[in-house]
Amino acid sequence: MSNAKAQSKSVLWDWLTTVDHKKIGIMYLVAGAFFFALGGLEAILMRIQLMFPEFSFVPAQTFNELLTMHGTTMIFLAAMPLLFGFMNYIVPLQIGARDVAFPFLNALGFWLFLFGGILLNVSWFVGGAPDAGWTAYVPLSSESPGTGVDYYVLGLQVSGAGTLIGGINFLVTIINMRAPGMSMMRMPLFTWSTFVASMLILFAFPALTIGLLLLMLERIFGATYFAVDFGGNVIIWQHLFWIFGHPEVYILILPAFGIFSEILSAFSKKRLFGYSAMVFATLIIGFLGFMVWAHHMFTVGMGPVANSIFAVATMAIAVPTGIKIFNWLLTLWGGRIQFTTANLFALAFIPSFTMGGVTGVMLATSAANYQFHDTYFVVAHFHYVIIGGVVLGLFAGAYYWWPRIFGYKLDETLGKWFFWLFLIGFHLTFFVQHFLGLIGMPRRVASYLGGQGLDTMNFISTIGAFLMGIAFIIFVVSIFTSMKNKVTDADPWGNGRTLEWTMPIPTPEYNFAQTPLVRDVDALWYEKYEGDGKMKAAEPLGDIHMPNGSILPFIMSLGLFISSFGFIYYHEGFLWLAILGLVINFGAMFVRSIKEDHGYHIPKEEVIKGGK
Amino acid sequence: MKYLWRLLPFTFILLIVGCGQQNLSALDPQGPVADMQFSLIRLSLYIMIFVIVVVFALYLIVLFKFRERPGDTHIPKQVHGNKALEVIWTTIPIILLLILAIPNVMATFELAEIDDSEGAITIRAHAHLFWWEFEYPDHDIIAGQEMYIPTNTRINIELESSDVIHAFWVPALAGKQDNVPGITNTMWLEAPNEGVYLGKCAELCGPAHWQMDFKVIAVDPDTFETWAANMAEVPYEEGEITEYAVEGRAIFEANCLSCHAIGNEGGNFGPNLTNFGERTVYAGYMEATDENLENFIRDPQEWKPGNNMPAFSDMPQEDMDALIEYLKSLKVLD
Amino acid sequence: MGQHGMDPSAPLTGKPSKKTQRKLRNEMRTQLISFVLMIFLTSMAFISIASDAIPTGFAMPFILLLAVIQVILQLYVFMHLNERGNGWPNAMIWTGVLVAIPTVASLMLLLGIVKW
Amino acid sequence: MADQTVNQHTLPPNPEKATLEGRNKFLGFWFFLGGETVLFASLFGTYLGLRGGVVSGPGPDDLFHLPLVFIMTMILLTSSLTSVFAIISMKRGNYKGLLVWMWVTVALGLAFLGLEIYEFYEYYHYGLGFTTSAFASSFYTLVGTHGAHVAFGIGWIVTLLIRYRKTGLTLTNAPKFYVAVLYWHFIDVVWVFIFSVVYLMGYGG
Repeated sequence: MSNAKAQSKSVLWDWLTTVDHKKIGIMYLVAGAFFFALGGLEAILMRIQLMFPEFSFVPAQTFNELLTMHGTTMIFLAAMPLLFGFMNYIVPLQIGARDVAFPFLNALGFWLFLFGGILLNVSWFVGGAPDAGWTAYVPLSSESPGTGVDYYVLGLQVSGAGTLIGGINFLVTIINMRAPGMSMMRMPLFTWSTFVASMLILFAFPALTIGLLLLMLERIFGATYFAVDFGGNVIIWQHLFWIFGHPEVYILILPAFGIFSEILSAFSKKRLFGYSAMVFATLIIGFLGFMVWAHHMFTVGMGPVANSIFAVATMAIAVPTGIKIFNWLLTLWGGRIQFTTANLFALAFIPSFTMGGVTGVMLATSAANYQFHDTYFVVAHFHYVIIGGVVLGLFAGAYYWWPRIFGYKLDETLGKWFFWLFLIGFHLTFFVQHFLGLIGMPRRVASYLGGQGLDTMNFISTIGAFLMGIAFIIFVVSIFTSMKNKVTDADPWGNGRTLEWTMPIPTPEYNFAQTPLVRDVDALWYEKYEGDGKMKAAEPLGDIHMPNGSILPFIMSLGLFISSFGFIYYHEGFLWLAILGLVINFGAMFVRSIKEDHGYHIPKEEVIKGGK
Repeated sequence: MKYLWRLLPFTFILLIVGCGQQNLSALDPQGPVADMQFSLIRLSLYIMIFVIVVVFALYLIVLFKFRERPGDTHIPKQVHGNKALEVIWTTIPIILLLILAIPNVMATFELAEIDDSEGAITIRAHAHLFWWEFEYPDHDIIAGQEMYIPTNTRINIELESSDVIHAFWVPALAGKQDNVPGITNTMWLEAPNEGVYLGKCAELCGPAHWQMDFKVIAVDPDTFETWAANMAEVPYEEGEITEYAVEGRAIFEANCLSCHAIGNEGGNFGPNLTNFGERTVYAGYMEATDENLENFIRDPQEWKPGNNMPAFSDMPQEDMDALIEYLKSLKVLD
Repeated sequence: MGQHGMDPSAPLTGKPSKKTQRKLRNEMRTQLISFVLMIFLTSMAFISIASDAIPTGFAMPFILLLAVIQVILQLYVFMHLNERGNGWPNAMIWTGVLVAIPTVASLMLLLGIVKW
Repeated sequence: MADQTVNQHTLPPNPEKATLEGRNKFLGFWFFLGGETVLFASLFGTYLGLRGGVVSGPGPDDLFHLPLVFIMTMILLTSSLTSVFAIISMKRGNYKGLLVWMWVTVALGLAFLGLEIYEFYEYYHYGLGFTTSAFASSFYTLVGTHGAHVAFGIGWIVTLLIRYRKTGLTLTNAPKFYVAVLYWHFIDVVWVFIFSVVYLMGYGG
C-alpha cells in the first residue's frame, strides 16, 4: 500500500488535482467572486440603460441578454458557488472532520460548476447570450433563434450536476463524519443550514435537470412537449422550473441564515437564543419551500382553488421566518455587541431582510399579486431578499472567516466604507423599485416612455447601483491592501465559539491533529468557560489517512464541456464532438472505477511537527 | 404622540399615491377590480408596517442598549431560549396572516368568477408579437391596439396568444392575467368613468416587449355602440375623403391589406386599422406624427425589433405621403 | 480514518457466524415469498386490464394500489429499508416521495386547461 | 502499529458497511436515489400531463402491446431477485455465487433492453416518431430515460464484474456491488410504475 506522500508538484497541477475540501472551497470562492463581478457589471449596464426614458445605451436584444445572464449568473454562478465555498471550507471544520465524505466527488462538483459557468458565458462571443430570462419560459425560449438558449440549457445542466453532487456530499459528510459528541442537536447553525440546503438541492435539482433535458430535446432534437400545435403545453415548463426554482431561493437563503446565526452570536458574545427553535424553523422553511412554487404562477390561469391553496401555504412561511428574526434579536438582547465589519453586515441584514420578507407576504396575497406580478415590485422584493439576505450574508461570512481561510484580516476601515456605501446603494437602488412597479412599470423592459412618472425613480435607482459598484471595488482593493494583516492565532476574533477556531492558522491539510471531543453546542466556547480552553481529544495522536489528488474530475468535466458544444452545434454536423466528449467523460469515469486508490498516510511525527 | 403613530400608514399611502399617473398607477384605482386589489394591497401593507415597526423598535433598542462599551470585558449570561416567547412570536404572526388570508381567498374567487348576465360584454384579447388584437364576438368586429369599452358595464375578457406568453395588464383598472398559447384565460373589469387607461404587456416576450403597450378607452355606452357599428365597415366610401387619400387607399390595398384589415375586410396578421386616424400613439408607443409613421413603415425592425411587419423602405415618397394621408383619414367616431 | 494498517483490498475470508447464517436463511425465504407476491400482483394488474372483466373506474385505483404495494416490497424487502440503522435512507426516500406527489399532481392537473 | 499490514480479514456480517468509506457510499447512494425519485416524478408528471396530446399521431391504445410489456416486467422483476441472491451470496462469503448471480442479472437486463429496443422499433414503424406529438415525445422521454438507466446499470455492473473477477470479496468491492444492486432495484421500482401508469392505464383508459 502506498504511503509515500505525493512529491512536490507544480502549483497549478496541485490545484487542478486537489481533493482537499479547503482548496476546493477557495476555488469556489475565487470563481464565485469572478462571476459575481461579472453579474454585477451586467446589472450596471442594465441600470445605465434604464437611467433615462427611451435611452439607447444598449439595444433591446442586448438588454434581454443582459437581464437573462445577470439572473442566471448571480443565482447559479455567484451566490450558490460562494456559499459552497464557505460550506466546503467551514463545515468539515465545524463538525470536527478531516475532510468531506467524498473528496473526489467534491472536486468533480467544483469542476462541473466551473466548466458549466464558462460554457454559459462563451455564448457572449458566439452569436449572442440567452435572451429568454433566467426563467427561460417556453415558448419564448424554445423558439428563441440562435444558440443563446442552447448555451443556457447545457451550461446549467453541467453546472447543475456539479451542484447536485456537492449537495449529496455535504449530506453524507454531516451525517457520517461528525466528531464524537457532536450530535445533530449540537451542530452549529451554519452546518445545520448547510444540511437543510443540501436536502433542498437533492430534491429540487432533479426537476431542473428534467426541465433542461426537455428544453434541450425540444430545441435540438425537435421534441414537442411545449409545441401547442402538436398537443404540447407550455405550463409544464413553468411547473418544472419553479418546483426547482422556489426551493432554490431557500438553498441560497438558508446558508446565509446560518452565517448570520454564527456571526451575531459570536459578536454579541452570547449563545444563539432558542437553538432548537432555530433548527426547527430551518427544517420547516425547507419543507414549505417545496410546497409553494406555484405562487410564481398566479397569473397563468390555474384557477382560484389552486391559487388560494398556494397563497395560504406561502404565507405560512412567514411564521418560521419570523421565529428566526425574533430569535436573532433576542440573541443580541443582553449581549455585548461589537461592531466589526462582519457584524455590521449581519446587523444590517435584520431590517433589510425583514423588508424583503414582508413584501413576500404581500406577493403571496394572490388577488393582489395580479397587480404585483412581473413588475418592478417583484424585482424590488427578490433583490431585498437576495441582496439583503444572501449577499449581506456572503460579505459577513467573508469578513468573519477571512482570517481562517486566507490567514489575514481584512482592513476594518475600508471594510466600514465598503459596508456603508454598499448598504446605502442597495436601499437606494431597490426601495424605489417597489413604487415603480405599483405605478405601472413591468419588469424586464428594455426601456420605458417618458412622462409616465417613472423617470425620477429610475434615475435614483441607477445612482444606487453605481454606489454598490463603487463599494464592491473598495472591497476588492481591500483584499489586496490588507494582506499584511497576518494572523496566526487559532481564534483571531477572540470570540470563536465553534470548532473552526481550534486549529492553527494556516489550517493544516488534515484539519485536526486529533479528532476533538465535543461536549456542548458551541464546543470551543464551552471549553473556554467550563474547561481549560482547549478541546479534549477523542483519539490518540497517530498517522493520518489522506486521499490522493486526481486529475480525473477535471477531465470528466472537460469531457462534458466538449460534449456540450457538440450538442449545441448538432445541426452543423458536430454530433461526433458530442460523442467524443461523452467518451472522454465516461472513459475517465471508467478509469476511476477500475483504479483502486486507497490514499496515503501522514506519519505521526509530521503531525506533531505541524502542530508546533 | 400615540395618535401620530396611528396616522403613519395613512401618510405613507398618501405619499405613494402622489406618484404615478392617474390612468396608469395601480395605486389610483379607477374601477371595482383594481379597487378590490388596492384594498388588499393596503390591508397587507398595514399589517406589514405593523410587523416592521415592531421589529425595528426591538432592533433599535438592542443596537443602542447592548453595544459593547470600551473596556467592558464582562461575559453576558448564555441564555438558552424562552418557551413562552417562542409561542408568542409563533401565534401572533399566524393571527396576522389569517387576517390577510381570508379576504384574499374571497377576493381570489370573486376575481375568477365569470358573470355572463345581461349587459355584460365579452372581448377576446389576443396577443401577438408585439401588438394586441381585440375581438368583440357579440358585435362581430375586431380592433387593434385600442380596446374601446362602454362605461359601467361588466367586461369579460378572454385572453389568448398566438405565439409566446404575454400578459394583459391595465393597472388602473385590473391586475394582469397571462395570454398563454393553447390556453384561454379569463378575467373581468369595469370602468365607471370615461377615460383612457394605459395597458402594458407584463411578460417578457422578446426585444420589443417594452413597446407592447395598448389602451383601454372607456366611453359612454351610446358612443360605444356607434363605434362598434362603424368598426364593422370600411368607414369612408370614395368621395367622402380627399382625392389624395383615395390614391393612398389604392397603395394600401396593394401593399397592406393582406395583413391589416379595414372594417372586416383584409388580413389579420397585423393590427386592424379601421380607426387608425383616431390613434394618439403609433406602434403602441410612438408619438403620432407623420414622420414617426413614415419611419416605422420604412423600417419596422428599427423601431420595434422582432416584429413581423415587412419593411417598405423603397416606397416612393409620393406614395408614402398618400398612404399616410389615407391612414390618418380612417376615423369612426366623428 | 479508521482501518489504519488494514489493507482494504485484501480478500475477506471465513464463514459468517451461525447467527448470520440463520438470518440469511430466513432472509432468503422472505425474499422468495415477496418475489412470488410481486409476480402475483403484477399478473393481477395485467389481468385486470387485459381481460376487460373489471370496469375501468375500479381498475385504475386498483392497479395503482398494486403498484404501491410492490414498490414497498421492493424497498423494504429487496432493498432492506426495514433494517435497523436505515433511518436516513428512509427519511430521504420518503421525502423524495413527498416532493414527488405534488410534482406529479400539478403536472397532471394544473396546466391551465381545467381551471381549479 | 505504524505500517504493519494485515493481508486477510474475517468476513463481517455486513461487509458493505464495514468501513467508513462503505458507509458513506451506502448513504450517499440512498440519497441519490431520493433525488432520482423526484427526477422520475418530473418525467411521469410530464407524461401524464401530455398523454392526451396525440394530435393526428397514434395514441396509447393503438400502440401498446401488453403481453410483450408483461414479459418485460417479469424479466426485470426476476433480475431484481437474482441480484438479491447475489447479495445473499456475498454475505455468505460465497464470492463465486456473487459473480454468477450478477452475471445472470446482467443477462436479464440485456434481455429487457433488447425487448425495449424492439418495442420502440415497432412503435416507430407504426408511425410514432419522437417528434410526432407531445404524447410521443413525453412517452419516449420517460421510457427512454428508464432504458438509459438500465443500460448504464448494465455497463456499471459489467465493469465491476470484469475488474474484480479475480480479487475475491474485499472491503473495497463489497460496497460497490451492494450499491450497484440498490441501483438495480430502484430501476425495477421505476419500471413497476411505468408498467402500471403508462402501459396499463394507457391501455385501459
